[in-house]
Amino acid sequence: MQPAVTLRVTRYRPEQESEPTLATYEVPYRKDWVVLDALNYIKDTLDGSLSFRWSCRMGVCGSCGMKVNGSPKLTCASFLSDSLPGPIRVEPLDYFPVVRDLVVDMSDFMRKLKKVKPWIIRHDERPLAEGEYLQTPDQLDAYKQFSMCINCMLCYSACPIYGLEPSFIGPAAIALAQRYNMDSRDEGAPERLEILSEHDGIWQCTFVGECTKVCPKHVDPAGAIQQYKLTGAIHWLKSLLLPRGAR
Amino acid sequence: MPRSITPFLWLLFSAGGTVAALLFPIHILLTGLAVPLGWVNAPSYESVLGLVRNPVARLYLFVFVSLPLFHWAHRFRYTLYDGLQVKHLTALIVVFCYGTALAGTVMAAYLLWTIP
Amino acid sequence: MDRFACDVLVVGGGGAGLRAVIAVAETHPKLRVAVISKVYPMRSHTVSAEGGAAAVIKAGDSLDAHAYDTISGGDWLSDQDAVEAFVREAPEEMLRLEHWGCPWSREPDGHIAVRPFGGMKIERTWFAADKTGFHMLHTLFQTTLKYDAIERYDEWFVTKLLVDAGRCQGVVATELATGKIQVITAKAVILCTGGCGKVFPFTTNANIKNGDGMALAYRAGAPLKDMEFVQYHPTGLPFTGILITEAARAEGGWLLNKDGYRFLQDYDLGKPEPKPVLRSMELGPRDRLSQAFVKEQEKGRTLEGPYGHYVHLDLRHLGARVIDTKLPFVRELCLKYQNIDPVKEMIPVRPVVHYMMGGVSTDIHGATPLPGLYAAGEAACVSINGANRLGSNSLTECLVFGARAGEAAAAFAAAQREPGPSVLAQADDEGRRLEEKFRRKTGGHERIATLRAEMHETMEESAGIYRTGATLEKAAEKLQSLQERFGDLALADHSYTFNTELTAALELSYMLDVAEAIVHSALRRRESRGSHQRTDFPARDDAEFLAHSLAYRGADGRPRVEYLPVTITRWPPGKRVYGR
Amino acid sequence: MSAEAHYTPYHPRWYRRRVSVWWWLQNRAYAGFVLRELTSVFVAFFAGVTLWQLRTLAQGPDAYARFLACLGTPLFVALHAVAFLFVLFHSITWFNLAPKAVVVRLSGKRVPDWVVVGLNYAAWLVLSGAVALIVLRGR
Ligand SMILES: Cc1cc2nc3c(=O)[nH]c(=O)nc-3n(C[C@H](O)[C@H](O)[C@H](O)COP(=O)(O)OP(=O)(O)OC[C@H]3O[C@@H](n4cnc5c(N)ncnc54)[C@H](O)[C@@H]3O)c2cc1C
Ligand code: SF4
Ligand code: F3S
Ligand code: FES
Repeated sequence: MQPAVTLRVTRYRPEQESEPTLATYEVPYRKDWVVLDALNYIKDTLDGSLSFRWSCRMGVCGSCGMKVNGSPKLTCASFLSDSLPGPIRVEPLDYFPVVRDLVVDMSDFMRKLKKVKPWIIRHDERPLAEGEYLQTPDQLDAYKQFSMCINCMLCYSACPIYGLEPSFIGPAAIALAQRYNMDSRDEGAPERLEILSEHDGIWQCTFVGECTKVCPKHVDPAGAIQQYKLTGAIHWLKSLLLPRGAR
Repeated sequence: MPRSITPFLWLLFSAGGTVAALLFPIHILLTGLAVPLGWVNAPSYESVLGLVRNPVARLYLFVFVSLPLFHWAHRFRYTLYDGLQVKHLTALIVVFCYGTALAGTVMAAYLLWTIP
Repeated sequence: MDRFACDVLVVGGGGAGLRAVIAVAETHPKLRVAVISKVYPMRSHTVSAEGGAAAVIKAGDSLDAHAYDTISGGDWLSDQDAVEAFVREAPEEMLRLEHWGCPWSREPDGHIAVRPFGGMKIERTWFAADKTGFHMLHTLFQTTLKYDAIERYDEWFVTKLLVDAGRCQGVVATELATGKIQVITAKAVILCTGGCGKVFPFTTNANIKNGDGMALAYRAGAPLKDMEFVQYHPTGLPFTGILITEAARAEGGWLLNKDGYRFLQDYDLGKPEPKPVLRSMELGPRDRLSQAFVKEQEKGRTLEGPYGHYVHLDLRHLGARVIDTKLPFVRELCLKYQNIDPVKEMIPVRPVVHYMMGGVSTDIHGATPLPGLYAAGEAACVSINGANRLGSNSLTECLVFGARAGEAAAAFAAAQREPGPSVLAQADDEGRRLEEKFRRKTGGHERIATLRAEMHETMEESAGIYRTGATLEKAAEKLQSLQERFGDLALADHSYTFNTELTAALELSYMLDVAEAIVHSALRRRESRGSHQRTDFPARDDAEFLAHSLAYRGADGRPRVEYLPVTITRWPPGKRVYGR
Repeated sequence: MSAEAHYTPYHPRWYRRRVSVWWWLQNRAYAGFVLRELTSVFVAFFAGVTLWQLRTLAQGPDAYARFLACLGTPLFVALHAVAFLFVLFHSITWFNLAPKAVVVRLSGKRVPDWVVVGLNYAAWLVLSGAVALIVLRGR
């Protein structure tokens, strides 16, 4: 077993430098360690000034997304043992502005998420006293996959279209819109379609498909977007062929 | 691009993509390779003409040419935008791509109409 | 320093905080309401909760049954008025979440499905596969986006509560992205900052669970209640401490010692049956199961691995179908982090620090003794959990008491005037403290990691599953010396932008305060009850200790422990019986 | 501190990297994507060839013979060989991605992706066979 592994980590300290630089650290190799453990080792013992986000260390909070050896990954779910013998390159996620070291700014996504209205929209609310909305396991299954998104931003940093066109609403936000559209309790699909057929919405996506490949939670945003396009197109056809009232 | 027409163009793109995926390989194989290389004997002029006279075949050929052209127009347009990052030429690219597809479609209709 | 103002400020964007902020927005739409959180709300630790959330909904269940399970589970230390309010409001809160879109697992006919859970006599735990907390948190967060009135301060780290004229009037925080020190004044503040599992070395808790809110309240003069009660969950993965949810046992999983023997039958927890039996064996309460593990270890009947002793959790007999539909996350986590497939192999597990029963002392409206300061969720102690929380009660608690605290704080805020100028002077002082003691601090000899490791070791040795007076005494001294050494910290990062060394240092100082409260409260409680087991006082002592401990920060900075009687309504203290 | 660093306390100075014009060479996946998109050029090419064929067909047997002769030149054979590979690539990617866009549900249950993909391939084979039969029968 190899005793140590080298990490090449992007540093960016806006107070000292105007461009990112590369730092090299040597950390002990442990079979059970993920890249995040190695980063924590660096922070605890080698360099306290290295900044990165993390929290759950179990792949569910979505904080620790970074580029590991060139592809977007959750660092708490990427084992050192998968990248031997090293050196392992750790960089901030692509296409987001870098705030510091491995921390990127994701406020853009937060604005977009709100824009797609990710909440249940109904014409009239059912009073709580009447109990739950019924929803069969099959109906649940229709949107379940899209509800698994942990907002980790890996898909954005894999999507070249987002890189080229930062106004693109992007994979996760569209998948979440679709999550509500497909929910049998929701009646907001027309409103969301209105928003997502705008210039920055679904039609920007050229089905690169990388978003789905890097998604750690198998959300399949690429699928969500294509299905959404089909819905949008069918809706368009209907509005063309049917009289107003029948839509 | 007016927003209302995008879904329509996408439908054409998808339909064209499906037509191309299902039918183009065999046609290219036959017309472009098997016949020229003599793997099979070329169908005679008359038999081809006879085939094309059939109204179903005419419709088939119309779809066969026009939809895939729109498929190309759509894809190529985005490839130009993204691959070369020439967003500023949007209008030009749009006119070129969809214009070509439209021209091809008109030509196909004309030819199929005029073939005796 | 900029100044922001609002009427109600919620600190923390987890389950409790988001429920509270919605409660304010819905019941008092005119108030300015904001939520401040050191991580984006959907990163909060509620996201990790797996198993489910309890509320009576099925025919055949009753509020009294839920109350009794909770109270006996808590070894009669729960306040029974609080428990009654809790079980009464739980179903409505859970339904509300259903209406907001939470993807609860369903029966074939479309009704909510429930599963059994540890210490519960009847199945009443709602679940969304085994990602319940994840779905609840994201549903809540996405629902808050609907309210334009809700202001958010994402990635702002609270360093101090502003207290003036005897009431809490806001907070000082540092905005992580810029490093700027900011003041938010408020007429009422609700602490929903979660637990403090990171005080211990081996925990299911996320990196952000450092007892911030508890320490903030404690420093502001509010007491911490029942801090000696720390829950060990019996089934964590060795090394990572990743939780294997209780739902794994609820669906029928077995705990086996090294001889493949279901050892719980030796600890008065019932007889082994092939199918799960409620309130019995593997479905006993967590404190008893974790204690049984220690006894097994003493008898030499556990297995030993590179990360200490462990036993096996066996799910193999459940089959791939049940595991994939009811416990997919368990399988995912085992495959990913342990490299084993629970369909074919047994899962190594050991007890792991999981939950804090104690917290900022509140009444049943979430109000702390400090006017204007409210608390809810794991940061608070109402108390419904008593000496041991039942699994799946805490997510529900976040909803019920989050909503209650939100409403109460809003009502309080509506009747207050704007905070005066003297709070701003305090804020300046705090800004100066952060600059001088941390950001511009040079010299110093201690590393954050070293102090943290020593604290961990101390806590594990003294405040673990079994405790004794002598080690607790020693721990108290050790923690005091760590507090002193904290003043000699060496810091490498002097920058403003996203300075995570600064936050790590502040978190360490919070944890040291909380650790002291835990150790001192444990030292004073000379009895064994629920999760607090004293080998030198092995019996429960209702005559002396049917009371909540309250740890106040004394003038010398050390905790001063007082007691408050438990509220008993209808369930006089009895014997905890499981498996019979 | 470097000369061009203009950091002012409290004002974030984010680093934004421009996407390179060569982004699609950055990794295999992107290159594959661009290759996939470029299949459309060959699709258009063959649509053009078909138009040409129709024109010569309309012009009479001589023109048609010249057309066939042209197709026999090495240039066209090579072009068609490349076009064939590209179009094959198009077909495969198209069919494999089809289930992403079109979700088929039968009595509430989602039809598994491999079934949808399989049906696509089956249709492909059947249609190709039919086309070959019709075209070659005319000999
Ligand atoms: C692995 C795991 C599984 C669990 N499973 C279950 C289960 O199945 N059922 C159940 O009922 N319970 C379960 N629990 C317990 C339950 O999840 C927690 O008790 C509950 O989620 C706590 O929610 P909260 O809102 O109080 O705090 P959290 O969700 O922890 O949120 C705390 C918030 O406070 C903010 N914050 C903290 N400090 C500061 C600061 N200084 N400045 C600004 N903001 C701050 C954080 O950013 C965060 O937003 C589980 C716990 C764990 C660890
Ligand atoms: S869709 Fe997947 S990759 Fe994208 S944010 Fe959600 S979980 Fe992450
Ligand atoms: S990678 Fe981007 S282009 Fe579409 S399919 Fe995914 S969003
Ligand atoms: S730390 Fe939470 S996803 Fe990695």
